[in-house]
Amino acid sequence: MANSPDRLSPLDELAMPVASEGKTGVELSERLCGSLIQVQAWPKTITKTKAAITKITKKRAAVVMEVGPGRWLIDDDGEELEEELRGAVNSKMGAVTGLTHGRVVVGISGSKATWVLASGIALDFDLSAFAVGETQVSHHHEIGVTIHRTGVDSFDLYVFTSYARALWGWIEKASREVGYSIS
Amino acid sequence: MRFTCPHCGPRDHQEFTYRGDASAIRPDIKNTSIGDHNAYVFDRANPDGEHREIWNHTLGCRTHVIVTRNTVTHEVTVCEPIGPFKEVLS
Amino acid sequence: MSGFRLNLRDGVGSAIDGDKTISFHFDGKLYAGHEGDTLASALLANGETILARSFKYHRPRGVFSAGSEEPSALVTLRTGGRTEPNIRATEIEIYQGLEAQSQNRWPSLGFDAMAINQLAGKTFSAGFYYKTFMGPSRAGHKATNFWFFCEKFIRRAAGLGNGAKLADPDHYTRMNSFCDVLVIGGGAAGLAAADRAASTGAKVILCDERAAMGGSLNSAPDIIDGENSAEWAAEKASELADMGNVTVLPRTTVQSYFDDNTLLAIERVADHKIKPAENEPRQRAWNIRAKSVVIATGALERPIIFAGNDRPGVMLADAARRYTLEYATAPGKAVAVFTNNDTGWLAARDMARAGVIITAIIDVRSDVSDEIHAAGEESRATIHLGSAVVSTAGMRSLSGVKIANFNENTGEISDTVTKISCDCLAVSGGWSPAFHLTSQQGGKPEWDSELQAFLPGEPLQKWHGAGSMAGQFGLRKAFRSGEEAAVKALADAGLGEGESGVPSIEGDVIDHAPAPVFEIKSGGKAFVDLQLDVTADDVRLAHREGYISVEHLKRYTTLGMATDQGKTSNIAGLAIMADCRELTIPEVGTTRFRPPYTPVAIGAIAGEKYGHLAAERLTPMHDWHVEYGAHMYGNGPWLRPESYNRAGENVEQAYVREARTVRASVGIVDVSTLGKIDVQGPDAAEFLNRVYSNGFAKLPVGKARYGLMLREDGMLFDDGTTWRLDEDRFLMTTTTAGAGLVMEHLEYHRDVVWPDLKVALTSVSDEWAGVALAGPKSRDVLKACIKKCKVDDKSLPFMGVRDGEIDGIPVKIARLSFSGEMAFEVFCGSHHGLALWEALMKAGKPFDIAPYGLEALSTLRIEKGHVAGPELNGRTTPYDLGLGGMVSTKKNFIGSALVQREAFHEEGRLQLVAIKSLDGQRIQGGSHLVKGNVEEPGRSEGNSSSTCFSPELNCYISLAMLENGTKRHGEKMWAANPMRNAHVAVEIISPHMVDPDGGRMRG
Amino acid sequence: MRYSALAILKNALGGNKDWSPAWRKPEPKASYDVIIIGGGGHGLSTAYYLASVHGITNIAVVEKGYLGSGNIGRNTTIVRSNYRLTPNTQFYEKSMELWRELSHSLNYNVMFSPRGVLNLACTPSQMDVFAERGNQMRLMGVKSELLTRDQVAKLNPGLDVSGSARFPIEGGLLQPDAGSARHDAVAWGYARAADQLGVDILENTEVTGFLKEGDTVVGVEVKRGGEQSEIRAQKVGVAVAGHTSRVMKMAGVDKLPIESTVLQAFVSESIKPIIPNVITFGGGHLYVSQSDKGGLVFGGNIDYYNSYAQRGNLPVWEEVMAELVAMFPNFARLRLLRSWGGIMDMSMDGSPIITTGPLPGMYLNAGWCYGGFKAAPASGWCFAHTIANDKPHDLNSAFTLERFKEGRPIDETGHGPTPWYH
Repeated sequence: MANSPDRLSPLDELAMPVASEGKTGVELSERLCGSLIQVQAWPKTITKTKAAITKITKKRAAVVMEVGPGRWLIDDDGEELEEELRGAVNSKMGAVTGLTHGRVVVGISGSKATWVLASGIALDFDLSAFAVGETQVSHHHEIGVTIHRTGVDSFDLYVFTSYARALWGWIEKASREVGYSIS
Repeated sequence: MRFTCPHCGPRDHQEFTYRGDASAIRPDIKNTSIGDHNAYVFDRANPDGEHREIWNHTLGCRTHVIVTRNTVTHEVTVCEPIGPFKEVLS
Repeated sequence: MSGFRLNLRDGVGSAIDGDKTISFHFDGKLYAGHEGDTLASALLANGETILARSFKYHRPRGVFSAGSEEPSALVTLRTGGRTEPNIRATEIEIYQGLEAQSQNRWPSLGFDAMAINQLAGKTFSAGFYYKTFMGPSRAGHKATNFWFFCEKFIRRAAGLGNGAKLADPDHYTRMNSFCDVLVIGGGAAGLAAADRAASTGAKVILCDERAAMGGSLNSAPDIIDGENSAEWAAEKASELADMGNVTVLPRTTVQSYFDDNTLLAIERVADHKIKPAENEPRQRAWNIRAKSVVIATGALERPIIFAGNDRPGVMLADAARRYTLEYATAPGKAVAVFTNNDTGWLAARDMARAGVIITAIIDVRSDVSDEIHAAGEESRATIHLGSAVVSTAGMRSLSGVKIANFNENTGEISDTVTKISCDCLAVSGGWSPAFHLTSQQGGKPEWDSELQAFLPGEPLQKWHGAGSMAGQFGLRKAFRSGEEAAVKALADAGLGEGESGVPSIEGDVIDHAPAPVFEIKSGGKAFVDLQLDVTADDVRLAHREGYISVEHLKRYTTLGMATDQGKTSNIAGLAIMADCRELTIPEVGTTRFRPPYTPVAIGAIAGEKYGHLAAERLTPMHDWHVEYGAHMYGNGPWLRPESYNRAGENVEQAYVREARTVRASVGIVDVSTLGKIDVQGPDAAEFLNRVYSNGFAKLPVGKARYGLMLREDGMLFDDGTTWRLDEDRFLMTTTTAGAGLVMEHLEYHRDVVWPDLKVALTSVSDEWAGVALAGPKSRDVLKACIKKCKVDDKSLPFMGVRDGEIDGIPVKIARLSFSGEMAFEVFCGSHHGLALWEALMKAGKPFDIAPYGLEALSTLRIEKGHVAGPELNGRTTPYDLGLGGMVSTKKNFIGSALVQREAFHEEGRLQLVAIKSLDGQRIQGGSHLVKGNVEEPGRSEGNSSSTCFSPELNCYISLAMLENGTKRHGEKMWAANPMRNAHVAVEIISPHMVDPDGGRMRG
Repeated sequence: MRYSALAILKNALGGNKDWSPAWRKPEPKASYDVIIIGGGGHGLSTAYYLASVHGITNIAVVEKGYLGSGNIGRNTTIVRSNYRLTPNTQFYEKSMELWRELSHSLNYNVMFSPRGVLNLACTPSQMDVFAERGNQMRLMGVKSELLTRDQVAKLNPGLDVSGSARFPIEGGLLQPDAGSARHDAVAWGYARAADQLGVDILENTEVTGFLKEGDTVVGVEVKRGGEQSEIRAQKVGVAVAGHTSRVMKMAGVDKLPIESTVLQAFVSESIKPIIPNVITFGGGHLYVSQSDKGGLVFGGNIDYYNSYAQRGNLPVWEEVMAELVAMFPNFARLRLLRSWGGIMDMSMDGSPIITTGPLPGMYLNAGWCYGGFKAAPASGWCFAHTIANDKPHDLNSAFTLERFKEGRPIDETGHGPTPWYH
């Protein structure tokens, strides 16, 4: 694994850093996860599986997102997460699926972040409905997106790799009205 | 219309995919009766009024819900989970 | 009528800025107005009277209202791709450089040759077209042809303005919004509701269709909290806008009320400018989900119908008043008022106070209150009680009216008439609450006989009416009902009651109830629908001919079907029908209002999707394909290479070359678009065994199997290979097109049908990039680059699955063949997809590897007789396609019961065959198999499904579906394609045209 | 009174005082030979053909609202027969034949306008599918042409035919003599003609139950002006489209292969002629034409869920408008005037049912999905034949109620028994 060549994001060239001209309502960014692993517990093993996950993730800076009943998506910088989770969660407990290559993360932050997102996503971004640290699974047009709120005005959007350019296009277009930069 | 997904909370109905009348129950896997399968596939009460129907939250958590909805007024009275996680989500 | 600009002063000209002059063109002529003017107010102030022509008779039309209910003053705005026909001059705010044209006239607005239509007035009555143009009295197609001939001329005469010929250069956007309380309408009631709701900290959205909040406050003479009412409203609106929890949206019309309090509002972001600023949308669609709604949309004044009522200069009384007070524009030099209620009198007084000369007040009632009489006297008008306007005079616009004594109980008119000179007649026939939004939902309006108006009736959703929309007329009631509605809305949202802020009000106490007089029957053309020229006599004719239900009335006469949707005309039409039928108005009933409230730009509803219809899905190798000359082809959401045309090659030459390379050496194709589903869990094998028609329970680890899925009705659903990666773990592949549907199909059965099975289903279509290497040299290519895996026949047998590494990239290799050649599918993490592709291209270079596209892929599988999308068309069974052997009889699965039905096994079914061209002609797509020659082809016995030139057979071939086809190999038929002028001699052959015993792929 | 240009002139001179009602408003008799439930396009045409072709005139058409209050007055008025499967092609072509004669037969101008129906294709494979369909039509004697992109562009200058469009137009399938008609006029014309042949049209008369002797249907119970009464009949035909399940339930038929959904339709403001044909979009699901009054009349997919509400929801609005402006970017500033909904009787294969039964004395006409308007003449013609002869005509012999369970679907789209996808 360690020797594998660099991974290429579909946004590699699109998301080149750009400073905004004039006002900057949002700042956009793009990254790939070191690991992005989904764990699906069975109905009766949710607690046990969650504990197994926590044991592994607490020693790293991993982000654990609940994306369905007994289902978590875990984002970590390291590349070994899948192996570790597979070791900890056997098929009697649940299923481990690697999605590291299946998603690209689009970051959006700034005072107009919720304005830009709400132009395409039918979620209530009010903090009372979507708190910092929470994850919501929804869609931007026909593109499924997992949205993780990393701060009051900042979000990570986990988008399917094949749709990453399409989503980027939407977000960039919506950002023009408020001004944007790319970091 | 807005449905309350037992996992994700209230969402627009366009996040969900319609799967039809919840009263159509597939015969057991051991059942080989053509008549029973025909009834499951083709017979619909199609009521004007309360209708229990299955929707998949495809653009969300992808779990199924049974929505009780009035087909005349579109008023939704219940959104309940169905599937392996039924108890967990209830 | 000839209006003029009044002196601006306190309370006169509240909407305009007298210091800012704006110039604009109407029909090529230069005019000046003030900032804040509408096109209508500016043209009125410039003394213009005729702005438009009507639909049917091309009669001159002036300004009738001062808002979105306008039926008459329609113009075409802007030019080129921004051309907008049928814009209401009463709504458009003028901007520097505005260009507007009058429409539906030829050659000019002043002289319209089409006005000759009105000479034939009585023949052009309702139902005219239904009764004629049926052609010569000989049955047959000639009749149709005659109408078709006439229709061309009729169509040209109809319509209003011209649409743009060019694409709209502007863009649109959307905002998804959530709130506790949506307040619709920023008048007194709406401001009160928003204020009260906001006081609790609730999330509030306040919309108003006009540029400024305030509604009737902007022209009310009242003093609110010691201030001029317009100023009070402006301050209140800005106070609200400054609150963090309130969004105030001017120029925003709530157009449609959908289920579960989902509403569509359109914000006209830049329509008051010559064009949007850079990156600014023209309009924004607000999709609002509100926990509760306060509807404070006010009421619309309606006219009284009388002969000659369409003459420019006749306008609604409140409109005349608003032009005076908001726009400092006198609607005429001498204004008469004709009314059946008190508000007409107050309009006269308010106009007089602003300096407008009121010549007469004509009221159908024989008695009014002392206060109202005093108001009339203050206006210095002559007062005519118990009187009615019976006709109007004027060349093209109004110069005077005739009035007669009128008995409000019997409707009788005296013979003696009095002439009154006036260039504007301000008419008030009472007020109709604007409950359009609640009616859209199916709410049943209720008649209020006191107000002589329909009220919204019982709510079907969480909304609360306030102000005149709810029958609460007058400012005091508006404020009070606004707050009351807010309290109820707050309760819906689970919030407290908030604080009351009803201001003090000094002003008139107004009785809005009119006398129940809707029409003055004095003979002559009396117009009910001013835009479509529907007269009171048309309504009576509809009655005579039996079109008496309100819907028939509307549809037969077109009453209320114009661009104003009858906002000011509906009640009068109902009243006349009620009179004919000797029923009351509520007994006649009313039609349902349909969304939108006012016409909405189609681009605005499309929103951000204008110019951006659907997302494209791209594989990791997309850029490579484009760089190497592939023509990309839309395949559902995906873009895929059709063929990699070399210089001078057409598509056919390219795909034939590509396919030949595969058969001769090795080709490489991007199969990343295949659906891929991770199936895991202790019951995964059992689940697959129920899903596929063939057995999967005993598939060994490290092996793949081709599987068929049926629908429950026994028809073929999808196919693909599924790889067993581990005891409890499978990687399923599906067709590209079927991926989404298969996923939903599996999830449905897992969740709803067999929830006891422990199976996790995850789409991994995006996780894995896929490449297929096919051809006799494919193994050599792999050998040259693969590590950590052997690919000889023993180590990797046919249908085997192994892990390996290429150029440091972890891969999964499955030995599968779609082409019939030795072939491998190589999967890797999709962020490595391009690197893998390039590594294989490099390793394949010594073997003359060539990339191939969809066309070659299709050619290879056709030659092999593999079915794909065109054969899996939802009408075929496994037996039809020769796949009966894959229908297990030893287990039950989805479709196993119904696939056994007799009809699926009868004679005459279409079955899969192949055909080959016998005469060298191309078998083109869409051919049908017939027995006859080109002159008499006979009936279709089947059709070609997938066609290509076969490099292997060196002729044109096709897969085909043919009645009893399996038994007809060797038969000669014709592939008829009259649409493409082809009739090709073909032979029916077996679909397995290449290597039928499979030696090449197994070897 | 016969309608003609002369009659119009004469009446105009007389102040239009002498026109008589287009149809009577009779009181119901105690019994009829045939009762047709449903005063829409199909019910009225059935009555007309029973009277005019089969000589059965002792008929009542029972309509719960005003005549033509259902889908006949709520559709996008498209008339065509461009079908792929033989039972459909021949049935709809019969309808075309009747359409061509209709204004004359009824002495009522239904404004049938054969302006051409053009289906646009966005990929070469879609062109092949259209060729396959067009060839089927040709082989059955129906006119059809395959047009290139240039030919399509020439017919409709506003179309975005650029290769850069998300769904670039490849060409199209044209049925040159298909087109549109004035929907209400069809209902009124059939009503007037049937009335003149003696048919009683009973408006505002709601069927509340069936009279049965054993299993045999022998009449209906009705509510009329608040009063309940019974009307007996030898034969009772049901032609109530979206309300089929509701009405059949009263007869004791609890389940059918039909689900009701709402289809929305849209009309823009009137403008001068801008598109000559009826056009459908290949990159999605959209159909548009321009009415004689100048409004663009258009629609798209159904709202995908069971519904008896004559109104739909926002997602379909967005989808339909987006597709319309993708096809015609010059329409973006034209304005939507009005939208409405009709209740569609979606069958399990997307094709109709015209049959005897399912109970003795009863006849069923249903399953029109959203293609019922163009079918109205042939549907009535075949249903009349079926009722008069107690067996189907060849043209509707495939449209049985049993075909679904037997495994003989007539499935144009291939979507199978998921009615909301047809």
